[in-house]
Amino acid sequence: MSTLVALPVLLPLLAAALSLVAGPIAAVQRVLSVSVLTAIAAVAGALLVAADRGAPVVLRVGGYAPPMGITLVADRLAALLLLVSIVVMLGVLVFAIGQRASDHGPRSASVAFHPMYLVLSAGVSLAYLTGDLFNLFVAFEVMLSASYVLISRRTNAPRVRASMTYVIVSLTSSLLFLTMVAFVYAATGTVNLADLSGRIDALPEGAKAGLALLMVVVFGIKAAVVPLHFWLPDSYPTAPTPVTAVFAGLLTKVGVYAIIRTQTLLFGEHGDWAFLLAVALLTMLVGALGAIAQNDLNRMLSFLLVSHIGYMLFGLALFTVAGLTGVILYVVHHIAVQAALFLVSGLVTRHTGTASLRDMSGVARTHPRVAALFALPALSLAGLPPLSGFVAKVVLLRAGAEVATPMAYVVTAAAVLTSFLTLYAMARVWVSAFWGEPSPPVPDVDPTDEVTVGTGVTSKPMLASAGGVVVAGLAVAALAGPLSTLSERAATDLLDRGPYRAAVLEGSSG
Amino acid sequence: MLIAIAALVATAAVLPAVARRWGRAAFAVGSVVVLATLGLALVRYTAGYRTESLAWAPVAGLEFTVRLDALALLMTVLVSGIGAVVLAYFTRYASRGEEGIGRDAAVLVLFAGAMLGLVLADDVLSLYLFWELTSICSFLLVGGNGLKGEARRAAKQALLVTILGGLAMLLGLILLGTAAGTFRVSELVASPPGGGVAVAGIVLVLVGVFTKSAQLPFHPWLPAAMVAPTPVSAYLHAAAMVKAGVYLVARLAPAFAERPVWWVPLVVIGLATMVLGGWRALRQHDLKLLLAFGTVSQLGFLLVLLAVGTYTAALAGAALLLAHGLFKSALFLTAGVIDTRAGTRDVRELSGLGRRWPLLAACATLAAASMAGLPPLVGFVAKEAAFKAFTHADPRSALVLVGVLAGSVLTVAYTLRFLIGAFGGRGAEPGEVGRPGVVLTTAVAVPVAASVVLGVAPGVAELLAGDYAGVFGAATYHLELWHGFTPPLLESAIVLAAGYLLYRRTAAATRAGAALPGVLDAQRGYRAAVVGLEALARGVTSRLQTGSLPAYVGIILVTVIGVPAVGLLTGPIEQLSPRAWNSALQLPLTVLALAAAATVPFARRRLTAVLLTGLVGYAIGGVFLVVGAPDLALAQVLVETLTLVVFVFVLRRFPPAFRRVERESPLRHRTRLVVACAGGAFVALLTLVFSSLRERPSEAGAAYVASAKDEAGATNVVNAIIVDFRALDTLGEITVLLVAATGAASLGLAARSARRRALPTADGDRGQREDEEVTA
Amino acid sequence: MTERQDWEQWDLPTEAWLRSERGSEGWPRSLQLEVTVRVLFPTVLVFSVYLLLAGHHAPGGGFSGGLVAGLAFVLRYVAGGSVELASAARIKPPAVIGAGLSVAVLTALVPVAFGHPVLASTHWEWHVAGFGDVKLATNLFFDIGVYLLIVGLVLDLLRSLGAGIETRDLEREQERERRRAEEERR
Amino acid sequence: MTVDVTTAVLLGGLYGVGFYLLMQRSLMHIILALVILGHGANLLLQAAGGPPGGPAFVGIVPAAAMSDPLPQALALTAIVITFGLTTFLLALSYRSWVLLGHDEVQDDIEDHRLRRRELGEAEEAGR
Repeated sequence: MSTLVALPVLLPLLAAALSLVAGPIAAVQRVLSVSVLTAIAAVAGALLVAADRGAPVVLRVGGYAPPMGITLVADRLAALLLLVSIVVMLGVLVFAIGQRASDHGPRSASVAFHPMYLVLSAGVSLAYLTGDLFNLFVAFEVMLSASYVLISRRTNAPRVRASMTYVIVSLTSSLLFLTMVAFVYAATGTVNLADLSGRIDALPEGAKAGLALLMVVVFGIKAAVVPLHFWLPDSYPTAPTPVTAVFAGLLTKVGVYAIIRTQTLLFGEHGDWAFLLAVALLTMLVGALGAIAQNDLNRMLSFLLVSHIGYMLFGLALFTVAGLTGVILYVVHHIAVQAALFLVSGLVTRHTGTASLRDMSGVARTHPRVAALFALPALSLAGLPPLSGFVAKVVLLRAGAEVATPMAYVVTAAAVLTSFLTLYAMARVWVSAFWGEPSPPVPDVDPTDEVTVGTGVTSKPMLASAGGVVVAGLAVAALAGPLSTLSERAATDLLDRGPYRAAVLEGSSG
Repeated sequence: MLIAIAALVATAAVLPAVARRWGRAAFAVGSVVVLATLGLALVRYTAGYRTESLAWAPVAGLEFTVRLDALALLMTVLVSGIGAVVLAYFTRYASRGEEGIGRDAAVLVLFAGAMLGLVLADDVLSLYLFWELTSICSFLLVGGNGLKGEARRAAKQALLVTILGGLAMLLGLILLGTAAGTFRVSELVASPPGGGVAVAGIVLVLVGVFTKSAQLPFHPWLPAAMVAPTPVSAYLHAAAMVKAGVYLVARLAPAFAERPVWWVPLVVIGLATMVLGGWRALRQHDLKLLLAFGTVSQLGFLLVLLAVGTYTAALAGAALLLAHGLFKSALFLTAGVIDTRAGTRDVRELSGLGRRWPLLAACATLAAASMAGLPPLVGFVAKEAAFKAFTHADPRSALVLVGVLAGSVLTVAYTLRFLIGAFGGRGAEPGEVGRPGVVLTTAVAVPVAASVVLGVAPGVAELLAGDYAGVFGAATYHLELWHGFTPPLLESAIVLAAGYLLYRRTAAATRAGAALPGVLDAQRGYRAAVVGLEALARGVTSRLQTGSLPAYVGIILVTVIGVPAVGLLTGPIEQLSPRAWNSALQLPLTVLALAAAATVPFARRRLTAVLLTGLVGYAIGGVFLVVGAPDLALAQVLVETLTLVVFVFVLRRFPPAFRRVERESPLRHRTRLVVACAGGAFVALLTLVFSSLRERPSEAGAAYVASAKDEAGATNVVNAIIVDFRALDTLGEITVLLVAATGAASLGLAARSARRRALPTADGDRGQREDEEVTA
Repeated sequence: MTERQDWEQWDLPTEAWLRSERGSEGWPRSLQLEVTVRVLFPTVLVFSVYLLLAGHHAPGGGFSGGLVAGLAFVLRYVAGGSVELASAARIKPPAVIGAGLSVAVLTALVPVAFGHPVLASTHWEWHVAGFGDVKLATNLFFDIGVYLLIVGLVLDLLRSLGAGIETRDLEREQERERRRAEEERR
Repeated sequence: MTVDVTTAVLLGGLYGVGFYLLMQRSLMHIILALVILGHGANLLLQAAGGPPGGPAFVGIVPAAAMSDPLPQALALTAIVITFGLTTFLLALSYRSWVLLGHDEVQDDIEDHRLRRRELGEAEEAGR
């Protein structure tokens, strides 16, 4: 059983390596990527079942007990997020394959895309599963380095500028992460999370608070928390559609996951929750206002992404079982919905030839299916019932009301307001882009950018995979019952810390 | 009853397909299904059916609990009964082969399902769910095919206003539910929470009520929504959806009617809206707008009646709820007939329709009579009860009564305006007018007939209305056509007379009204709010989102330095007693590294800067060697060398010197300097602080030393860690190298492929060529 | 004043500091350098393998070994350009990199087949008469993967950033970009 | 296990210079900043192990006198990762040079457009 924990990391790496050895042969690459991701999704499902039945599934890599060896831990939270992430990655992969096939012909292959995508999935998996702070750093680097290559492929002038912003900010955050790891090691002499969890308790208050905030801030850069978010709307929107979708869906969530994991496991009730509440408030509102100010569809979605990170911080900052349940549900919902929105936005821009809301019109008339695919996740993001965003939002609002402090009330109200602002932005998109007389497609203005904009053709795989990701979001709502009880159990684990520590430190290997 | 909701949703899902196949028959199908739900409700109610539950997400408190009591059945009669009539009407209202039949039919039936869910829900969250669903249906129906700009704006306004209210209500309900410890409406009403939270909750719920039921100052969305097809207006914006707010007030009144925070806003806003809506209705030329403002006015009236929580007022409210649904839908449907068959609905252009369509005119007159409160119609019965409810000696009732009477006078006046405007006149050229047809006339006649029946036999209405009002106390009043010569009868007579007079003086009144200040124009308020929101968004975003990477990095650094520093200061900092150095050899290396690093910013040539940085690297390598880390030193030196090589590769293409930057503002430069110095000092300090926290050497480190030889078969412990104990790190690390190499290749070789692409190619497949190129 | 100017200009470029290929048909070759490097090349490679194998007991290991080997290829490239490099290594660098990672991942997975955890290692010792003790640890294979990958990395960098950039005619490239931008504006 | 002052000063200096260069517009400065910060972080990681001792070779140095091997291994990993990413960033800067004709980090165009509209031309000109 425990070997399974390593597979989501090792299989994609092996596949990426083999893909490089084999060279760019379309069929090989596609079969390899799709089958590996499918296999991992199955593994993640099995892990989730196992973790939910009993204790977290723990693998002591190399058979070395902590704190010597690295442990991989699939508890309920990690396994759940892994499953959702991989399913969404699979959907985006099919979209990318379809897009390439319809742009360049079915046999065209790219050297970098598939290996990098696989490496990205390995990095994401490792980030979820690892039980070691330094290994988490490595996981971030694996994930980010692959993302650098993905975002800077097929560069033209705007893209190279955007990827520059992205790469530089991410590298800065990585170095700060490394610095933070060094501080942690200096203070405690270990990098194993379960081991740390006990040792940090013994530190004096000031040092604990300093470390806790340092971790929030360092991971906050990746999670795009206000005021560390500025890079995101400047870099995501220009990337090719599948890349933006998977970045928006997953990478920020990995940052959020790191915040959740470290704050709950390492600091517990000592965390600085009032500070986080304030940050959550700012993140929600600044992001939502930013979205309203935009004219570019993708930029608007990017700002909304920032805004909704605030919800996740909100739930964490409440630091109750209900709050964390809400966060977990929200993350699950948001991974699927945000990725779906960017995919559909990609379809829209293909048809209209522009991402500018002022220049597009009447898509609902010309492409009703695309319009329907947009409407569902858009309403879900705005938290309208009966979609997934609604379920997650209700749990969060209830948790906020239960905490019953003035600050919690304020942020709860802000969450409702953010929901409205999101709807406002979405309604504007719908009215200006989807309704109205269809506008003629804007001709492809950038000859160097041969991939995303204005080719006008949407192949079946693209539509189907975008639809699949949308359905994944709907499934979150349909399965809200079991999902929410599962999230509640996961949230209880997070607050308890005991099972995790016991499983890692005392559990037998193998 | 859950099955009824599900059936409607399922029907909605198949109707587009039905419409593609059989056209307008889709409406008929919908009508039958909606009617069936009414039958089901009646059967179930008489069979003593009460509640039913379906869990969705129990952790979230989400479950579908339906409860069929008198109030719910009353609403169901409205929703399903009028829904069926409207859908039947739509079969002829829509032209054959018209685009959008499937969409309209589906959304209308979906709306019926949502509305049914709303009135049946006994769970606050599912109530909210259906509440918002009706808003979305309204958005889609008002917007239609989205081709008309006016329709788009109206749809957006209706959506934004009602959803904003809905969200406020959600928050309010959650506050109330959390305070009460239950999310069941019935339990909430049975044991309402108290305290400040409950006050906030009630206010928020009322915001939802006011937006949904188009009360001041949110009401403009309702007249704007009149761009929708008339059956939609009749159903959503007269009979059903706008009643949601009224319904919620009726539902919660037993719990909160005693509290001023509940009844004061409801009565004040309700009366103000009743008067203002009536006033505005009097000034309209468009029949639909006239009716829309009339609806606004009547909704205010209903809120007042249902808010105060006395038996008579509740009885009157419930009866008027029914009466209004019946007469207003009939009048809207009439307006629809006029619009489609006569080509206009402007009272200044209409003439002589009364003689052309006597049957329709008769029906409309009866409906209008009900609206004005004439016997023997249900409207009269309800209004009598309403007057009775406030004909008391206490000043509060008197004040309310004055408002209600004023509103009723206006109602009579605009009713006359409607009736005479639509059907009066001699009719100059009647030849151009088509026939209403049997279906349309019947659809108008059905609610009118119901109005008459309920007027003649008010006991039928009281079956439900009285049952509902019973929660406020014992029955002290009954709905009757004839109570004898009572004060309410006198009041009715005065209202009718005054209304007639006002109608005759409409022109003068309108002129007087024109002098009202524009501040009262709520539509302008909506526009100002939207413009203000957008301006706020742009203002905030343009100030924060500077687009400058150095600024972003600066902000990140300041946050990373500042925030943890504050955290650190929350606890005492222990005395630090560090050694000056561990090995004297460190000193020259440190000086070298610092000197080289500090010179880098001053370098004018790129190569100089790179070489200086390289020097820093070698010096650090030296430090590693001195402090007992030979492996690290070796790797550092080798990596530094290779880094220099790569730098030189790339630098070949850059001009040798850095571009001379124009003098930047001293402030900016100083800020940068301060941030950098603070950052450096912070890192140095934190290193000392954190490292002083640990007393003993790392246990993990000792464990590696102890087991390196036996477990990993290596005496070089660092190497053992890298290839064995922590090989997973290494695996990740070489993956990064793989990625870096692949990325560098795709970037470095992109220029070459770009050139190939620019050349004309035989097969024209540019992408494929590029990829071959990159692999080669 | 003059002093300040001196400080500002202390390292302004005065001469071209890198040999350029521009305007010539190929790399300006230096026979002396080429021959020296060719002689040095195998020696350095052998040293790199020593570092790889000795890593268990002395400073070194897959990284250092791989880097040293890589630097050997750098020398070949600097001495003779891409032509010289091509004669030293004929295989595609991405394949070498991929092979390196494959070896490492397989080393991680193989123990699973024997019922051990992922990345578990064992080691054996034999006594070979006349030669001494021979030790073999399975984690050596992991190190070999690292070594391969690093060599591949350096080769790939020489290909993309070394040869890829040098033979490009940058001016023409930029001229075309500029023209394209102008066309767009019109 | 307090770190000695000399190392702390060196770290402070490296981070300070790194931070300063990081906030520049020239891409080359930013890359050098990341390299210098990388040196700083690796040194910090190594120093986090505690006071130095002999090299960590079993059988050559007594276990008690060894320097902590774990942070060395971590630093080694970090060195290589930093190197890989630096090369990638260099390639990206080359690409940026080819496409944009300069190696300065420019402001985002959309942000700029919004700012110009909102805050007026005057302020932009004053910058």
